[in-house]
Amino acid sequence: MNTLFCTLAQSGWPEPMPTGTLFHYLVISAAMFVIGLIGFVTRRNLIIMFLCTELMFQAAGLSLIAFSRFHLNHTGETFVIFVLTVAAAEAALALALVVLLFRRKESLDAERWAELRG
Amino acid sequence: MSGLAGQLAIMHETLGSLALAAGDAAHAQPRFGTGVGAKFDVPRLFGLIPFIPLLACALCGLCAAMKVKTKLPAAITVGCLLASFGLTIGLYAQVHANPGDFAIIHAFEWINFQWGQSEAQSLTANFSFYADSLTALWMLFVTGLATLIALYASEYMSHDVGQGYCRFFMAFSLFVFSMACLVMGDNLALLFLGWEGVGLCSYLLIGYFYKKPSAVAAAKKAFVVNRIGDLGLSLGVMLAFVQFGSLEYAEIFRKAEPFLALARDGQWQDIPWTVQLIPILLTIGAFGKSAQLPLYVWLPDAMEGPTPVSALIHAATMVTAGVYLVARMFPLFLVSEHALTIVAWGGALTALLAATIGMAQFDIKRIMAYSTVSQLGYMFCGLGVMGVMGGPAHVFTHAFFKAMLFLACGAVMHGFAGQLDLRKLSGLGKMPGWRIVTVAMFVGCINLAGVPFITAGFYSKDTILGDAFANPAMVPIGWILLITAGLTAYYTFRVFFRVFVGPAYYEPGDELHAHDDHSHDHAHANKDHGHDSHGHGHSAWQPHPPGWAINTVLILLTILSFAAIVTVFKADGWLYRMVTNSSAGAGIAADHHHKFFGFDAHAAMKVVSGIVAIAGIAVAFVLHYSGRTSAATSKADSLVPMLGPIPRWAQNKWYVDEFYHFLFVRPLWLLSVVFAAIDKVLVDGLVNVFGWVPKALAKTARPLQNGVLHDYALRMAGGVALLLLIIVLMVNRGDRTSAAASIPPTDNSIGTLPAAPAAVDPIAVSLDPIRAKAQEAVR
Amino acid sequence: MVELALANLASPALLYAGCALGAIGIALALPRKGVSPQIVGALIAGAGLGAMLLAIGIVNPRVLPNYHFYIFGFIALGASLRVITHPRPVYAALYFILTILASAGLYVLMSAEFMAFALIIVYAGAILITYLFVIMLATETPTADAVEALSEYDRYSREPVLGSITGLVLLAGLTTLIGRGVGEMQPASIYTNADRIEWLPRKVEQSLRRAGLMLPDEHIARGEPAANGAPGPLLISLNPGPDGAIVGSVTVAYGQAGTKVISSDDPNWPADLGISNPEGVGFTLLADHPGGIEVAGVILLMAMLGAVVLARRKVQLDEDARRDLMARRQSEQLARGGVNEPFAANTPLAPSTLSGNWEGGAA
Amino acid sequence: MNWMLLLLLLPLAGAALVAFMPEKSARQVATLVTLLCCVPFLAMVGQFDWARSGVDQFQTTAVWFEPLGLSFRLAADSITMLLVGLTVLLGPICVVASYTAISERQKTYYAWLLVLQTAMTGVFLARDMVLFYVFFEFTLVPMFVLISLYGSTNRKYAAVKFFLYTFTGSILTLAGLAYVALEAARANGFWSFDFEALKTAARGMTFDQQKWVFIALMVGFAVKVPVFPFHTWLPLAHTEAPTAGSVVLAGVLLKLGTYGIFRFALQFTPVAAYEYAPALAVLGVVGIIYAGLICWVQSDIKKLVAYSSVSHLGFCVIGLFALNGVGLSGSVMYMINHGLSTGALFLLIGMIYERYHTREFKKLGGLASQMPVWSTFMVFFAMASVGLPGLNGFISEFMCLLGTFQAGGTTWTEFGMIPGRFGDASLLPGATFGNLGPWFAAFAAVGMVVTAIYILYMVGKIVWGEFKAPGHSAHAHNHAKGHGHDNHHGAAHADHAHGPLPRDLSGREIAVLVPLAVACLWLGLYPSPVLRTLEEPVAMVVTQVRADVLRNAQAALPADPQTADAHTPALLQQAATITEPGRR
Repeated sequence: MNTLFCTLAQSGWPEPMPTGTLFHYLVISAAMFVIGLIGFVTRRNLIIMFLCTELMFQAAGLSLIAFSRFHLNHTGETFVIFVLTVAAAEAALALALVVLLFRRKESLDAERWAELRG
Repeated sequence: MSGLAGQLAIMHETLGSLALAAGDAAHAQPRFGTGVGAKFDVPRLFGLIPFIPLLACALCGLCAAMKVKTKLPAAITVGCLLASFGLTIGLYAQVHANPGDFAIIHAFEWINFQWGQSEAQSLTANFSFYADSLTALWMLFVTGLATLIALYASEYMSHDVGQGYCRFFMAFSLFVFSMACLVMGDNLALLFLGWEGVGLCSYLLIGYFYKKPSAVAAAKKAFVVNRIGDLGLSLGVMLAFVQFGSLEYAEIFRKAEPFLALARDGQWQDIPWTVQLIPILLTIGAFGKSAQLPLYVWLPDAMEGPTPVSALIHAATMVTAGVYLVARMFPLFLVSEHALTIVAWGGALTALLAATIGMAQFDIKRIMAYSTVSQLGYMFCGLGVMGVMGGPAHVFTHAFFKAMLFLACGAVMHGFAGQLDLRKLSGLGKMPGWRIVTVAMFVGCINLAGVPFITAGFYSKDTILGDAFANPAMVPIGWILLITAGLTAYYTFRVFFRVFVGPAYYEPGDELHAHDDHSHDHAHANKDHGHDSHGHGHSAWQPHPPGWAINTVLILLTILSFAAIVTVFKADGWLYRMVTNSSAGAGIAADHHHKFFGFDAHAAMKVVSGIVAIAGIAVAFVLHYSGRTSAATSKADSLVPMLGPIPRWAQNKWYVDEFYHFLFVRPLWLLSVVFAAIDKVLVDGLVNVFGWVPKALAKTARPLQNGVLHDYALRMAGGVALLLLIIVLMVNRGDRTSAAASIPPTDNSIGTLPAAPAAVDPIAVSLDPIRAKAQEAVR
Repeated sequence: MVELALANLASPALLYAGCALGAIGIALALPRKGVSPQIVGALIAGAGLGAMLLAIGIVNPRVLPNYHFYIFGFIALGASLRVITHPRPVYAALYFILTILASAGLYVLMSAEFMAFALIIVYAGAILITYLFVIMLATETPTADAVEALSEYDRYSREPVLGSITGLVLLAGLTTLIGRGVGEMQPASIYTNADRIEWLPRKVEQSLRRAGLMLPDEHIARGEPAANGAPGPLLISLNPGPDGAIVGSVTVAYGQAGTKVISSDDPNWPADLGISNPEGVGFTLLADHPGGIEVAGVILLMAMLGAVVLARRKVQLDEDARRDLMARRQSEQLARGGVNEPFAANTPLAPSTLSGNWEGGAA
Repeated sequence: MNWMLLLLLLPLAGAALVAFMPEKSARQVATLVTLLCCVPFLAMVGQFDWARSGVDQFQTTAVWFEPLGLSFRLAADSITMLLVGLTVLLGPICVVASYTAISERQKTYYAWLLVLQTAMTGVFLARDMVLFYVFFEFTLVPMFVLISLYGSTNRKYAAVKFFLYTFTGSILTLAGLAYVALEAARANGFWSFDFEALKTAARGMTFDQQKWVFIALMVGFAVKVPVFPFHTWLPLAHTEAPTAGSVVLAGVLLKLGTYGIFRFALQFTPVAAYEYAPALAVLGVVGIIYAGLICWVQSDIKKLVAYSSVSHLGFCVIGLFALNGVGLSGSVMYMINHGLSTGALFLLIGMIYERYHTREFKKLGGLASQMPVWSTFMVFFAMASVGLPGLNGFISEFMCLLGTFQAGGTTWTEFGMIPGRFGDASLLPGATFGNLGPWFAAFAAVGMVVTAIYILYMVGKIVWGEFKAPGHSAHAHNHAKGHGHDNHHGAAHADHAHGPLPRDLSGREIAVLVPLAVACLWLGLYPSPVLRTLEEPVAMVVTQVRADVLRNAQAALPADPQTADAHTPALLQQAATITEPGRR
């Protein structure tokens, strides 16, 4: 604890706004990804499941930005644009499908769509 | 017939032309050698002898295909067989001109295979024919009798014109071809071809009336039992090949020469075991084909076939193939210490057993069948006691009179709608049209019974008996044969006295074989059979006596069976020379001068066996002729109770069939059932278990594929997590193994994975142990 | 050294403890049968996050982010936790917007201003609104007495514990691997793309003018014209310097033929001359990944077409779904004690919000 | 003109043609194509240098995939020629035999049949291991389709079992071959799958390596043959397959196994083959008797014949492992002969099935009276199957047995025969190099009797006896008892003929059977020309095996002969006794 406080003091907090390490952002990203994953795995509402995938996209985007920042170029950011593109496309299609599925079953329960069982 | 006459002429011409040593000629000259002389050439024309019948077979097949509804097949067969017989006489003349020598007629290559330089690396068995006097002897009566019987059959089988007629003559011709191959083949493989070929024809002809289950069963039995014998024969052939490096007689005999020398001196221990085994294996084959104990059971059943077939195949020719084999391979039998003893004892026991069964039968054809078995036993004895001549001589004489007996029986059967029961026929001699049959039957019976001095059968049988008593080791066999001779005389004349003399009486059989089996045939229109005589009940039924063909053949055979006396009358006569000038003459015992109660065995037998025969006939006369008033009963019936169950046992063939069925057929069948069950449950079950393993695995894994997205995702995530965990562990291990200090804790790089432990190509890694092992093994 | 040892020892333990706490928290917070203490769960998860961040701090105390990072991080993760734990899809979507906003904050922290705003516009503005529409479109027909009733599938989540454990393992693995290096972030001013300032002569010109280095009648000079008569290149020679600042020179032409060279050594040289974030992104996007843009365009087009096709599809209610629906309505009727009129097997269903579609007849 | 290539491509092109032709003309096209296949084959026969029958001729090589040394390599020696001849002969027969049997989905059927012919021909012609294996496995696909689409009631199960069983076995074969290829690549420094290269490499392996390669090879081939415990797929597949499928299966597909043994097991791993010959021969002998006895209790005719295949191929296997000239050539002859006679039996049974829709012994009988021509053929081919001399079966069976008998083995003593490794040279002068012996031959020869039992059982049941067929057994029986009106009996039965088929065989069916019958007769009465062509290849194999075994044994021979005691492998003791080929 002592160490922590020492380091906090040394860091010149709150100035001059150090960005922190890549690790920090990646941990946030990983945590967000895992939350999204857990959500996808556990929630049964199709729409929330898609939201969870968006969360995972978001986590990926965060880490891309972090890497972009780390490497001091814009490629990562560019890829976030593509992630956004894919997310948008996915949202459009997936939501259309969700609507279709809902019309079929009058339910959004993913467990009811188990026809593909082996 | 001119052929036969020619044969006789030649025979007379050459009587006594051979120089023989003084003394009792039959066993005067002790000789141990292969009996094979030099090779001489004959025209290849004689190679056609077997193939003319084959041509007949093909033509009959053509007739069958063309649906010929005349007697054309019979004509073809008779003609071809006659031609074959003519050629045989020509061959005989050639052989006769070169006594003791042999000729080889090469027809074409059959098996000719050479895969190396040494002798063991070549296998030669061609369609080549070996001609010496033994061949000529056999071929003379095979083709001669076949011609006659084909003629007989042309009438006998006339119900079947347009039906099985072609089939019959096809098989008949094929039989002659096979028999010719058997007899004439110059190698054991060709002999085997003939051997199995006659078996096939026998099968086809026994099963000729294929709608009768008994005929089918009999045919099958004949084939299978013969196959058991053939198994022994084929093993013998193979052993002979491996022993002597060849399948050809000439070569085998040449190679056996040294062993013969050893055998002459009694040095059995110097003769390899394997050589001594060959004749024993061959004996199995011979016993199968010639219906000897323990493989005789098929022959009586074989009487299901048409009578001409019984006469030709199952009495005169095919069944003597075993005798031929022993005679042909006699040099090999001589080098085996026990083979001839086995032959002799097998023959003697069969002779006795068959005679006892024959005494108790009522079916005359069956009696004849058992007498055939019995007489074949005699023939084997004749060879087994090292008398050489007796066996073939008896074959020769027996061929004529037994064929005649069968043909006479066949005439009866033909005329009385299949009736063969001697209790339902009586006094045929008194009926119109049956005289020739009766005479033929009588002649056959006196031959079979061995009535002294006037019958050929007497002389040949007497030779065997004399040889048996002359051989000190075989005296018990002599006694057995003597008893059998008496029994033979009894049951032979039992038939004669019951059926052909006495009060005239008949009951027609249930149905003619042919009519039974071809009820929809077109033979009803045939004039020979009187269309009106069928289908209107038995009251109007009349027996129809034989026609010209049957009568002619019977007359000819009667003449021939008397004529055969000439060949055996003298102990050193024509037959003796025919036999001894071949490989069968390989060994004649020097010391066979055992006395029969102080008399010369041969001379004594002439008297003793004659007495025995007469006695047997007398008993038959008393029991079955004198005072018999009805067909069904005789004085013998009163004797039956006194003997207890023995007559019943004998009538049931001593239950040998049942015994075999119980001992072999049933267990084998059960074994098959067990095997089938094992195959289904164990062998296939094991395979299915292997099939089930993945199935079961799949079944356990299948719930994983439940179609629920979450579970898939969860498993995917879990998999990723697991992989990650593995990577983490690997990385940690790598950290630990590599110097931890070398990586500063504040390295600016994002943790690169440590290098793989040893960068080598994975195939090399995975295979390295094998390679190392291999190298080790090389070292 | 003591600190280092402690860091080495404590950080993995703390890290993993944080992961575990987070997982426990999520597991608690997820909706399920029985009690689902969402606040407790959220607190535990927050504690876990704190533990993790603490652990990171211990590993390398020299480089700590400022408090904005912690605020945005906590908001982002907290909101995402709510996204997955909130039973109502609408709220989940709204929380997701919050996540987006917090993420955008983090983007800004990392000097990705363009992406931060793009994110807010595209995600919060477009995608999430679509989500909201769909959520409203695809809600079960409300029944008379239970307008606000949650669907069964919203109320109960599936295997929260198993999912959390998987997440725990994954997160632990990820953080372990991530933590193998610290990756300190350099100041954002030294973006390597700064050399592309040459491609922006107008920006240089404006900057120089603003700084008073270029007079209104001056303009950047050009080199010799090419042989075919094309104008020669602009004479700008600027490069990122060692400390991130732009160094180099610009040749300026004035009058008829007069030129002068403005060097970065000039004390008036504008300090803010450089490539801004949107400019950098734009360059990268257009110069380095033009194919990607095409692909993205195609993807979007396809998605649009697909969405149109799918939306126009007419579907019928499944047999089993119809049966379920009927049974449900029947039981509801019974529960209401209303008129006991069971549906005949083949009675068409009462038109619902989507009835037009499932009676359409097209398969 | 590359006739081999034409022989491969012609059926394939025919299959494509059939696929695009109207349903009606499928069979005509297939017939034409299969008949046309005779042309390239006859051309090959004409061009083949029979004086050098052991040498691969018409060598054709096209690079396929250079880095791995794969090549499209074809060639033919006399054994290949014989087996290809069998395939070409059976091709049109199968097609023509299916005219009436297959009425639905004809295009698929004939197309696959043609593809199958290509695959089978390819197996025999291939001289590149991978090519061989591709063809070898590819035979399964058409056969699978034929069984599973056109079979009887239980066809799916049979097809799957056939496919999986043989495929599983072949995978081990592939492993063995791949290992050999790897060894060859190690030795040569480059990849090559050429048979000759592989053979050289494989023969250079140690006994330990050879052992495992041999076992791996044998598993696949033994399943294919099938050797005794691996046979259960065969009766099932045969019973369920359509007639032509059974014919091809019995005629050619089973021969792939024996051919594989001959080409690979014996030539690649001679020492192991020699060492394990007794084990394999025991399996062969057990199979002969065991399967033969099982035949006897079958209730289905086709199953009986199927089991008889197992029994018959036991002879083939022991002949192969006799490892001497007579045995090997007998085996090769057996491959041909079994294809002819058993194929014909399947055809005959198929003809019955088409007429009476049953194959049960219980429901059939006495067909001789109704179908004399059929019965004639039946008896003929049954006899060929029994191994009657004068017909083809005998030659091969006898040679297999004789070869086995000759093949060393078995010590003979005064006290009896003790199965041992080598015979006493003085006692059996005609014994050749080999590891079997009289005992094996003696037990195998028992199969002759067993064969007779079950074949005659079959013939007796269905050919002879009172006519009996589904639906009119009682009728026939009554009439047989009567007297007067029986003339119409035969005519009445004509009405019972099913469909377009006449009561007895049609001209087409006779035309199908006659070539087989002629071939049976020819090979039975005049096999000499065929045997001659086998002399050289067989001698080559034997020489190789012998040389390898001796080399191996001598290499392992201890320096001090005194140390050679009971623990010394039998091989060593033999090495001391062998001095020259053949006559020892």
